[in-house]
Amino acid sequence: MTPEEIQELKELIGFLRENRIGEFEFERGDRKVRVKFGASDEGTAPPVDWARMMQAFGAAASVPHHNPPPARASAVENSASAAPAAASAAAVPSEEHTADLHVVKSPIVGTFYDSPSPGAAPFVKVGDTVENGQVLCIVEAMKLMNEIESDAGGEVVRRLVSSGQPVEYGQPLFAIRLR
Amino acid sequence: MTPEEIQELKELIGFLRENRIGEFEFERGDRKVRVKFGASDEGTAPPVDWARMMQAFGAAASVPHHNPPPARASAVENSASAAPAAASAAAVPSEEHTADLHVVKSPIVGTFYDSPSPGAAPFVKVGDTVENGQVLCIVEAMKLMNEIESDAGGEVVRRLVSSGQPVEYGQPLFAIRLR
Amino acid sequence: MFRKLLIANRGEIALRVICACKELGIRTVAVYSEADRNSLHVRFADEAICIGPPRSSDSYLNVPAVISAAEIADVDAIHPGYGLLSENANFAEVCRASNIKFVGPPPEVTRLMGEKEKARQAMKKAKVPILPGSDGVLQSEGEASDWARSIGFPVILKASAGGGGRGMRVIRSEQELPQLFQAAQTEAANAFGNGDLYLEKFIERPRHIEFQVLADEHGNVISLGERECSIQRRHQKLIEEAPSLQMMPKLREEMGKTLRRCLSAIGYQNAGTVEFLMDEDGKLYFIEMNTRIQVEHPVTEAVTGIDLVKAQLRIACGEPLSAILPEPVSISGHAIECRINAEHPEKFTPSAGRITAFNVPGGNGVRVDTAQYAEGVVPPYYDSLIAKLIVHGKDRAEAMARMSRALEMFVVEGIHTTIPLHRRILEDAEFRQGSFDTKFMERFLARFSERSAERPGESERERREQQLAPG
Amino acid sequence: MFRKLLIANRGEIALRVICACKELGIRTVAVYSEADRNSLHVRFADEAICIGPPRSSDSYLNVPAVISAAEIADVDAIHPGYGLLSENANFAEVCRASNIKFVGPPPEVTRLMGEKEKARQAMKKAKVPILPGSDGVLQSEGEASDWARSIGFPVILKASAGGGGRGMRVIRSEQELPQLFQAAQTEAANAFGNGDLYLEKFIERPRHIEFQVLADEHGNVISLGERECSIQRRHQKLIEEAPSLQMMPKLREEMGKTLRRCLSAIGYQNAGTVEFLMDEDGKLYFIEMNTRIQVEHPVTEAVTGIDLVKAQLRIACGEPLSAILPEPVSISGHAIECRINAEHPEKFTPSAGRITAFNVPGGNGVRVDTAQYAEGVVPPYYDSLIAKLIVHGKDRAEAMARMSRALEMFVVEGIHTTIPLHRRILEDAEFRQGSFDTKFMERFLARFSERSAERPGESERERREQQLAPG
Repeated sequence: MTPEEIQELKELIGFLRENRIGEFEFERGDRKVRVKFGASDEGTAPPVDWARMMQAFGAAASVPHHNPPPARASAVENSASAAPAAASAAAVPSEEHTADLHVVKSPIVGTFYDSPSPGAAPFVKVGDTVENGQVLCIVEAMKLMNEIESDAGGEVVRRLVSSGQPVEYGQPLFAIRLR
Repeated sequence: MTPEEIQELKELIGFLRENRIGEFEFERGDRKVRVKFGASDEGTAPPVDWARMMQAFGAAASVPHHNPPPARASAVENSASAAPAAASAAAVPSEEHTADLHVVKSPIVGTFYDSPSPGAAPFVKVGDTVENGQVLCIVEAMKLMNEIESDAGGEVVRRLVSSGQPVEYGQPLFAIRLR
Repeated sequence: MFRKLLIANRGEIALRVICACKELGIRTVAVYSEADRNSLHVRFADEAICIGPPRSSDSYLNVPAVISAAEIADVDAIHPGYGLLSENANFAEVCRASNIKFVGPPPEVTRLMGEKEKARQAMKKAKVPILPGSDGVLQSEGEASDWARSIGFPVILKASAGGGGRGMRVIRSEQELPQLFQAAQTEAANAFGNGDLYLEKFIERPRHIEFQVLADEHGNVISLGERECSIQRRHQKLIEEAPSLQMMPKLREEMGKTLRRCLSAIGYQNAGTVEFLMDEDGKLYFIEMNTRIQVEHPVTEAVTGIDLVKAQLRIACGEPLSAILPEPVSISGHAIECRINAEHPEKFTPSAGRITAFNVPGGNGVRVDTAQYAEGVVPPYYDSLIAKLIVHGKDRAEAMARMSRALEMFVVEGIHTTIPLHRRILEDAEFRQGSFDTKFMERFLARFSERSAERPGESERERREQQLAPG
Repeated sequence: MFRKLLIANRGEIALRVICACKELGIRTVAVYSEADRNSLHVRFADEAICIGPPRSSDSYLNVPAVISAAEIADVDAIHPGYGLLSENANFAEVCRASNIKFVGPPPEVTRLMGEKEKARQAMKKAKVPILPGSDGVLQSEGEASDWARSIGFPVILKASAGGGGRGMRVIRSEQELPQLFQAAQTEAANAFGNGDLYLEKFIERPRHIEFQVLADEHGNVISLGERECSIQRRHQKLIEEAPSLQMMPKLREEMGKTLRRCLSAIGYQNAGTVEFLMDEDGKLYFIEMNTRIQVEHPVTEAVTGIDLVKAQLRIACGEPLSAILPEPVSISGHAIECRINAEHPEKFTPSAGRITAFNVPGGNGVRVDTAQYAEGVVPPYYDSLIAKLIVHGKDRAEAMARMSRALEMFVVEGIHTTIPLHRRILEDAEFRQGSFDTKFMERFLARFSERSAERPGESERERREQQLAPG
């Protein structure tokens, strides 16, 4: 382990102790950490700040299944036209503070449309404020137009697919800054 | 393990103890560390016996190529009679302090004999003091009797194969405590 | 040939179809659930689309999701593999309505074969032998006696409402009949509130024999011989072979002609398997037809040299059998397949998890079909088949020796597999002799528990060996 | 059959022999150097003995160490594999003296075939065609002219003392001869201080064709047809096929008869390979004989269904060919082998090291012979062959399609391999057409560097793809 890693580990363990974690496992790529604390040392257990912890450790962990496996990246590259842009998950704005961002994902496979009909105004634009339950877009599947509602309220900060683009199950569609 | 690694490990363990970790695993690439502390010792922590620990960790490290791969163990098990006891490396006295022990290995494949002829007195016995270059045994290969000389001087503390037993290249024959 | 094809399946069969497509120059589209994101079928397809969460019902069995994926990927055809949607006539109909070629028979034929009694009658009409029995419910002991005499003893009485063995009686002679009829009727009435009985020929030691067929879209049908699938546990096949030791060339040829006539009349298309029971005298009785590629198709591929999945694709493209199989089919050598399941080899409990080491055997006459790999994960949501190990030898003795050494060299760590079970079966005298039947596994497992009781250390050692084996 | 056998080799061929032994019920003893302690041949043999440090000369080529290992392990026989001690007649003699059966021909025959000129004369005597040439040094321009006329143009003049192309002249007609003879003589004299010349038939575009033979210990010999091995770089074969597109059944049969007669006369025993050059007219000329199993033996196994290594062992046990090959040999389908070397696919520099991911292709018609695995190490001490990928298809087109998809699915990480090179060769129009010769790789590599110069990004992308590929 490098000195930096040891430092990280110390911080992690301090954090785990503070939060009275009993066991902890973390894995990313070829790095794995597993910690199990000894039998209870008495004292009160403050609530765990899971959100902070997840942020510390896991940009990846927050939307883990949108990281295409390495091979998919090249497969998509080979077939950029027709394949749904599975790799577009990478477009989730990682440089922004993602903690208060909510990602609306496609619940079905199909074709994404941003407006109710060709030429009509889009359901929502970046900068709009949307309510929980408000229609954000349409995903067409088997000739059916499925309205996709927002599952959170807030400001639309990013639209992640373009109109007419195929989307797969779970593909991020919008990033919304929670109120 | 390198001295640096040992130092790192010491620090790690101290830190884990301080924090009353019960179990710890860390893995990166082909490096793995797993630590599990014994049943809770409330109270003072006796100093860790590093020498002992190194032995536990590093019997393998000291003569790495004599650890048969796992499968060999079963192969040897299946064929205890004829196969040279590759597993006999395990017989290197791990409970003793190996730091000042020198292992004389067989430079050739063949059959080990402890004496110049059947019924004769053995070349050396456990407890004897031997000189560098002194004949320790014979390894017969292709009907030729090859005298094996000691490549160190000291006290013979262990004979690791029995007379008439087949030995492979590099197989430990004697352990000698260096003067 | 198709330009682009979607594989509506996962695991080894999805990869098998991808291999066939690559060899035919067809672009491939994989679909996958969230649990299969790192699967090899996703890895090796040209494109891949996530269609839903892990549960099959929400992903691989979700017809709108699969069709929608096919539409956005703009494919010409869908290969359903086996299981999942492969025998779902509605799915085949939706494919047709969506103008996507379904690689399989028309939905009408799938539907017919899916209704067991209709299928039986269709086969009977075409003179395919079916298990003789009473036409529906027996009105009296006398009628039972008449049927039994015409069918020949032994026969078995079964409760129409029944199941679980209650109301069932094997009758071995005319004299036994009156008493056993009464007993069965009473038992059925007590158990199910309905004493109706029917009667069938009883086969003491049946073998499971099935015929592989190919039918093009121009009315031509060919049989590629049989597979022996009697090594089953709870109706799950464990080991399959081709050819069957019990099959005489004359019977094989006759059955080929019969199936050809029958399936042509039914309008069958694409690959299919006709399953039979074989009685102690070597007579065959139709059970059912599977209207898809089978798990065990590689043993037929090994002994005939025909690539069945490529044949499926070419048939679905409209090619005639005469172009696909220009030469007469001949059976050469002997092939055996072991299904390697992620299960405990003695308790048969599923063993999902991460595979830490995966070393497949290779060399002469050995084929492995798998979508698993070192660091791969066996998800708990799907069936437990992780690999098929197929060997081909000049005769059964060579095939068995080859299978034994291949099993010995197949290393899987991190999960339990049935490899140790297969190794023991391959050492079993009854299996080696080849004169087994569908009750084999019951006898084998009984023998094994006896042996384990005698030598309690053994299975422990085997288990340890398996764990020790390095990658 | 032998009770116990020692394999005096390493890598894939050691594992290949172990597989054959396991299938025949022979116990196996591996020998290994310290560098191979974790090798699969050590892992899968019943016993294993370390015989020396990494360098071959101190371990695998150390005759006393190997024999001593055989003695302490008490084996009946030694299989030498290929390379290493396999064509060392002294080793075979020591085996005989030690009362251990050497699986191969008697040392006398190995020695005869090892002396190229003697082998040529033995073959010539038995009417096997050899490359025609002058009997020794040409005394004059006139003698050269006489020989050239009798052999037929073109011919090539070579310096007796020579090498490196100096003193060499291709002569295409009688008229050219006087001038070129003088030029060659002067050049040879200047270069080597010796102007002696000899003359041989010149083949512009030779193919490398070899015949696989088996001979028992009772004087029976059989030819199993030919292999096409023209895809070579610096005399190292890269891709082998069977059958050769250039071989007419009539010539194959004739050669079979000739070899049978010839090898029977010589007293040949066990497996062997007779190598020929084929000229543009399809005529064959003997080059040399390899008195051992070849790297590329699996392509013959694929098209004949005969297990050559098992045949070797049975022959060495004294079995007659009539028992080993009860049925007439026939060639079915087409097989291709790619040698996967641990080398940079463009620079051909060896690439030793730890393999981090290793996923072998499987499925229909694919065979992999390898002793490598994930986390295995390619030591720098030995040859760079890490795997042989063999495919079998109903014809060459199917075999090529299968090879392409298998190469695509063969994932090796951590070291460089020739997989990307093979993929490119499989896409090459000249290769696909099949009308190549031993100069193919020169032309191919020239074409490739031209293309790379035009599109400099390409090889970079390929390299990146290879690195990206996951396990």
